[in-house]
Amino acid sequence: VTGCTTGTPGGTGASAGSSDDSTYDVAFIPMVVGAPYFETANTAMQEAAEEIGGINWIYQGPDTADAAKQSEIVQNMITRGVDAIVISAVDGTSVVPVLQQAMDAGIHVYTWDVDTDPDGRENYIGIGSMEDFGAHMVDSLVSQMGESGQYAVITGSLSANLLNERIDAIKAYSAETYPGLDLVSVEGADVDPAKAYTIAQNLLTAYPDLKGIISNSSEAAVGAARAVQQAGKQGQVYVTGISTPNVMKPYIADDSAQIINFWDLEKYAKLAVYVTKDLLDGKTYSEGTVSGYDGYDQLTYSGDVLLFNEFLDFTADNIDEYDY
Amino acid sequence: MKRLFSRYPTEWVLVGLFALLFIVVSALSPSFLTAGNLFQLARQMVELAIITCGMSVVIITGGIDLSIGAQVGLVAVTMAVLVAHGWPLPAAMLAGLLVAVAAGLINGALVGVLGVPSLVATLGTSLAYGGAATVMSDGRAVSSFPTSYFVFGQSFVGPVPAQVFLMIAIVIITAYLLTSTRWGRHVYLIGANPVAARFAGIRTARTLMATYVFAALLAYVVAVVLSSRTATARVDLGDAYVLSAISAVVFGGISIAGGRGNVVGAILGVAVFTVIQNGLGLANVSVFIQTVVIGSILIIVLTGREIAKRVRTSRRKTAPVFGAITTSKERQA
Amino acid sequence: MNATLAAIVRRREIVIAASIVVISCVVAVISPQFMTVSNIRNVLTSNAVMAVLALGMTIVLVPAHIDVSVGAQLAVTAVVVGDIVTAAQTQSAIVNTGTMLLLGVVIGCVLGALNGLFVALIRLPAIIVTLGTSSILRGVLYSTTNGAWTSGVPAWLTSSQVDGPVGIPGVLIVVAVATVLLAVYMHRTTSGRDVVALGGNREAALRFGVNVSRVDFLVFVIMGAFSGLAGVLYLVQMGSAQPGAGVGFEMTAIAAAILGGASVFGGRIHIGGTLLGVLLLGVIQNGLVLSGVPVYWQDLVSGLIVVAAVTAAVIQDRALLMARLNSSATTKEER
Amino acid sequence: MRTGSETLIALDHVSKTYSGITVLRDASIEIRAGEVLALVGENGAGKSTLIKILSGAEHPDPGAQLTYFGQTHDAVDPVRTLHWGVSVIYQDLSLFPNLTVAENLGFTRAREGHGVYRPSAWRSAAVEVLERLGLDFDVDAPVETLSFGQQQMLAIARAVATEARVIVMDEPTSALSAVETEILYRIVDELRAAQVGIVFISHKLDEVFRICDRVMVLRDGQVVTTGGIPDFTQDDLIAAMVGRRTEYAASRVEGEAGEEILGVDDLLVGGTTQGVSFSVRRNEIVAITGLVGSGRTELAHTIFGMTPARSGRLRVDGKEVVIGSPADALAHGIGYLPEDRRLQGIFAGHSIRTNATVAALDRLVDRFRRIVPRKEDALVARYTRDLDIRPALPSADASTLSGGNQQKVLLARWMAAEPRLLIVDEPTSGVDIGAKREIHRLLQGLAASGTGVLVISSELSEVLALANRILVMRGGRIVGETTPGESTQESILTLELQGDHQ
Ligand SMILES: Nc1ncnc2c1ncn2[C@@H]1O[C@H](COP(=O)(O)OP(=O)(O)OP(=O)(O)O)[C@@H](O)[C@H]1O
Ligand SMILES: Nc1ncnc2c1ncn2[C@@H]1O[C@H](COP(=O)(O)OP(=O)(O)OP(=O)(O)O)[C@@H](O)[C@H]1O
Ligand SMILES: [Mg+2]
Ligand SMILES: [Mg+2]
Repeated sequence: VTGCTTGTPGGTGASAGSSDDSTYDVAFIPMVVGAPYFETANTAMQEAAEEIGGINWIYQGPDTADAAKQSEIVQNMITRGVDAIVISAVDGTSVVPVLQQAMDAGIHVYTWDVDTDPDGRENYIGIGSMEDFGAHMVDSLVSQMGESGQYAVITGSLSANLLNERIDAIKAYSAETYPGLDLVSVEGADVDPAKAYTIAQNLLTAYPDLKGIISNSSEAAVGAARAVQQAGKQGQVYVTGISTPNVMKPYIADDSAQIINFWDLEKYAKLAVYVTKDLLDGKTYSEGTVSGYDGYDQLTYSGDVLLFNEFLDFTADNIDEYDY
Repeated sequence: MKRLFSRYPTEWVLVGLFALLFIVVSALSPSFLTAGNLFQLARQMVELAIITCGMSVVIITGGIDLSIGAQVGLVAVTMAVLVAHGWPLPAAMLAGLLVAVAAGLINGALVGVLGVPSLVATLGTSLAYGGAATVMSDGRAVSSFPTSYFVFGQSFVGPVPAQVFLMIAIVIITAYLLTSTRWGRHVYLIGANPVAARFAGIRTARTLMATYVFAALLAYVVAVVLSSRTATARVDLGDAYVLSAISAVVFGGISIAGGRGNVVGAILGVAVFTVIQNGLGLANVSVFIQTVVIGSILIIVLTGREIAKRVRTSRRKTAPVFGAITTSKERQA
Repeated sequence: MNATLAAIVRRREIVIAASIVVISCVVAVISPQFMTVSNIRNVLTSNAVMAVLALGMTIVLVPAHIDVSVGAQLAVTAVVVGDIVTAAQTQSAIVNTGTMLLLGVVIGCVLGALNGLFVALIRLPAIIVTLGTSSILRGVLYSTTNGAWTSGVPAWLTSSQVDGPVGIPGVLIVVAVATVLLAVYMHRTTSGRDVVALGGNREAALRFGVNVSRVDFLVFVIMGAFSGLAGVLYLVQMGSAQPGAGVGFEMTAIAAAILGGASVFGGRIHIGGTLLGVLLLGVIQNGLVLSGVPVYWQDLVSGLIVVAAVTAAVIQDRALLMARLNSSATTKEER
Repeated sequence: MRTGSETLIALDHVSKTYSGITVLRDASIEIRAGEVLALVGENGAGKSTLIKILSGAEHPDPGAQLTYFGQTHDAVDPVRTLHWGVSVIYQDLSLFPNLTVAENLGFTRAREGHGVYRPSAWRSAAVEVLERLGLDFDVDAPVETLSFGQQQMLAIARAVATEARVIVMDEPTSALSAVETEILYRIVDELRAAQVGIVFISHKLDEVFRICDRVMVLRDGQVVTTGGIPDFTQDDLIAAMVGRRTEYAASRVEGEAGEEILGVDDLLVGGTTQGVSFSVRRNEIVAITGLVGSGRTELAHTIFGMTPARSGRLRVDGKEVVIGSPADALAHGIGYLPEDRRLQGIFAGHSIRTNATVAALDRLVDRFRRIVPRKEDALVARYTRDLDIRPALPSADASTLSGGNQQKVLLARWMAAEPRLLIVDEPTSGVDIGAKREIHRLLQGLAASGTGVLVISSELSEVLALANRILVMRGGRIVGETTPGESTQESILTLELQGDHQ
């Protein structure tokens, strides 16, 4: 695997219309603003931009995770003539046409966290492979409930591609690795913890032998843990999966939820800024220098994809160390 | 001129507001007032404007169509799934058209023939249409369209995005239908007083069916433009437009109780919203502040208009004709 | 005797109740868990928030208004009360729960009064005002919290969902009290009659001494109080609150009220119908999961059920009108 | 004039301007205890407006002097006048359709209570009031299920029930038949005896002469004359109202009726078990009369396709037809002028033009189905002229017209549709005497030109003046048929009441 380059050769400050030539205007476009995940990420990114200097980190996204709205924001960024766009795509294909427009306009496009089709961007900075993470989620649950028994998945919006891919990974891995596991149901709760709660309650009722719930979105975990807590089923039903630390602390504390599969979000977010800066500066990566950043020792780099690879599970032991 | 003003007070307020916003936003962001961005702006309006045309007509009849967004998703997903199954594009697009017509007919039949309150009827069908699309696509984005399809949402006539012309044509056609045809007249009168409309020999059921089918056809157009622009079909493709369209409609002076207002006002409403979103976005104002601005403008502008009206007529304390309208609706059997 | 029976059968509530029964029977056949005490209790408690919102909406709909800001009002209340209660970290349960409920109601009233002012004094259409305030409230809430959740709500507050006098969940008692208060207000006070009269004929209400502006204002304050109450119940139920809480709840609340017999054109009041409307939607959601309908099919199925139920209700309304026409002429002839 | 009795209310220098148009000019009115004051004038003269100002529902232009029960006020509102004992029967009735009869009756009195609503108390009070007035309604029925005439009686009952000191009646008898009108007269007499001051607005001059003590004539917003009833003749009043003397010659279309246009066979109306059968022929005016609630309107609704028939057959031009909706009826050349013009007729917020042409749009469109403004304007202009609609401003909002002018707009709607059979339900309700003659003349003209006309009317003089044949209904059935030549008001009334079959 050879080190790869930025999209444009000699790309120092191809700053299309930025007012101050010495700094890069970089637009970070999350799937949705106002979600704790992206807010936390943005805060960390701003910090990193501050640390590095020379980057004006712009945060602008749709108020609902809507692909068309996200495209419009990309368009606005083209108009503003930023130097680069870092995007977490609502879905991998619908923003591609507009991202291509951006690249045509000389703007560098990188994806962070959620990738698009490769022809929509130059580089992708991601957490790790979906298969690995799905497997990790299943393993976490198995570590609690054991290798056999019924479990269910509660996801967010049914039309969220990222979540759907994760479900596929979960299904594939558990079917292959743990034949004793029985996925009784997949339910969708949108981004509404109250709905997730009701659904979790219903699942507990419908499947009295249910032993585990995997959460596939922050809201789902809260709802599931709350349902287990209310039903007093701690120790009988295990809740693991995606969420963020702060909202889950009370549930981890009273054993209504056990493991939150996550990653060090702040660190992961900062990576995006470091990498963006380097790419904009025209730096070329080779295997050796990928992990050139302090503390990032598990980065892997293949083609135009850079992976963070550090999964982090929050459990009763460590969750109090994180505050977001 | 004066007559023109007194006949369309809301529209003129909106034009004024639009101009004012233009100035403010240009000052806030240097990149706003560039030819490129103005075309961009027009392009960003397209889908909402077309949806708003359909919503306007439905709201003028005194109804509402919450399922328009789901229809967009359903049509787009139908076409994409059929293409993925190897259908030729024209056949898939025809099938999408039929699906749209069917969706409109179902809404129209529920509201017009059975007399189900449109709000619940279309909330229900919205779930059902969205659900059907979810079943077809397993909730996934489908990107099976051939590149030839992208002409509908990604092509340009000179520097102008092609769909802008489509939007202009649809707005003109809608305005024409509403103001100059028998159907348009009936649409207004059903909204003003459905009971009297029946007594006047208007085929209310048929007219309402046509209305909901009209809205569905525009949803179809939006589905094509949007899925072509984004090269993808998704269940939730049109969801974001429903509430915005309703806001634009009421902002533009169409009475939610039906019977009054015109589509041009609603489109001006769309323009105002788009300028705010585009301009403030360019000026790097957070979406949430944009939301606050839009909400405030909605209230402030209409409050200003209302107070001005009251000062003008200096009529005190009466609640004109509203009661009469309310009671007439009640007896809609 | 027969007449009273007939009158009962003709009530709007019957159709919705019948729909609930039919769905329940189907689900009960598929899933033995459905007809268990704990499930029924779950269905009731998890719809408490919606019940409170829909009750408030019923009143707003009577004078032909509408309030689409209730979801945002709920979120504001839940977040503010949540922040206060987590900051205060007091211990004694019963008094404090009451205080929090009261606090929620007060916050809700203030938010409702804001809507009410514009509707009653400026006479803007309610849909515009509430669309506007909804955007404003959400925008402000997100901007101030940056989307952060309020969590760590103490157990004394959240536990009142399950605990309660004589084993009845606390939230249900709140719903019951709210229902009774509302019913008494609407059916046993002249002020409540004023609201209904206003919905029947606004102009006449004005002429017969109803203070129309006051009524308009009042219904929005009442709605606000109910949203505030719902906000606290949400907090109690979830143990956390976020600025996105209650998104879309307004539509469900409106739909439930209309299912129950309310009309967007005003003048109709069916408090029991509203509760049944909420229950119907709740049972559908519960039944879909319990009977194992795959998630991708759930929206389709619930959409079809909603359409079927409301159509049945409308057809029954029409039959009722015809029956009344016929019976009135008959009695005249008999005389 | 009976007594030089005490003045209860006096309004002076009352003017009212609606967006530039003056509808009242320096008018004055004086209401005295124990006296019935008639207020007459053409449609749009300003009668209802004066009454709304009296009750405080509308505010006069500055400069008015308002004295109520000896106290002068700058401004009044409905709540206060109601409280002082001013009770108004508005022209639009102002009932609450969604409340029951008992709730409507109790509504005003409840305002004096302590905020507690006791349905049982309201109910028994309502029963008592209705009994006292000799009315029998189901007190638990929602008002929207009552016929228009019944609603009018209810509005009267409500006004009387408040024990007011001044009662204003704005055209209380417009949809009442002879029997109910008698009840009203009796009530008025009782009130007068109880020293209540009464204002009685009516277009029926015989009624004015029968029960009123004093009369005041409004023309174009000004008081033109006022004085004791004995000092006037009907012709004097008419002259004062219209500003000149007019002749009225009811010229019934005599001669042979043509072939049948509408045939009704055994149509079941309402809950009856016996069908209705009759026919209407070309060049013929057939009148249907009966008491309030006798089912005339329901019959018309059934023919017009508004309510489904339970059984029976309809023939149009000898061919059996199925009419499932008013649109079908219109397609078969049947028009219907409804009795409740506010709910079933006028499109509030829409222009006179739009209101008048809605049923005739088919003839106003070009090849591209565009409504041709020129044709539309011409049609409106013609009927504005023929019917003397005021203001003659096609773009004016129809709901701001006076009651009588709204009625004329609706009539224009149906005449413009050029039906072969026109059913008119209380066609002259609320219409002034000049316009009434005009409408009669137009209906006769329609019949003369070959249209079949079916008139539903409670006013026996109208029926006798217009019709070639008279059908009398009772309880949803036709109980008698007669001709003007062989009957009198009394004989028809007897039929209405007793309904013996021939
Ligand atoms: N809200 C309004 N806006 C504009 N004009 C109005 C309004 N209300 C009434 N008018 C006008 O005032 C005039 C007087 O109306 P009013 O109802 O007092 O007449 P009226 O004497 O009661 O007639 P009728 O016998 O037909 O009932 C009419 O020309 C009418 O068009
Ligand atoms: N919309 C309605 N809903 C329910 N009942 C009605 C309705 N309209 C009429 N009725 C009932 O049908 C009966 C016949 O009424 P209809 O209106 O046909 O009588 P009518 O002879 O025209 O009397 P009126 O002079 O009062 O109009 C009445 O007793 C009334 O209670
Ligand atoms: Mg009048
Ligand atoms: Mg009648």
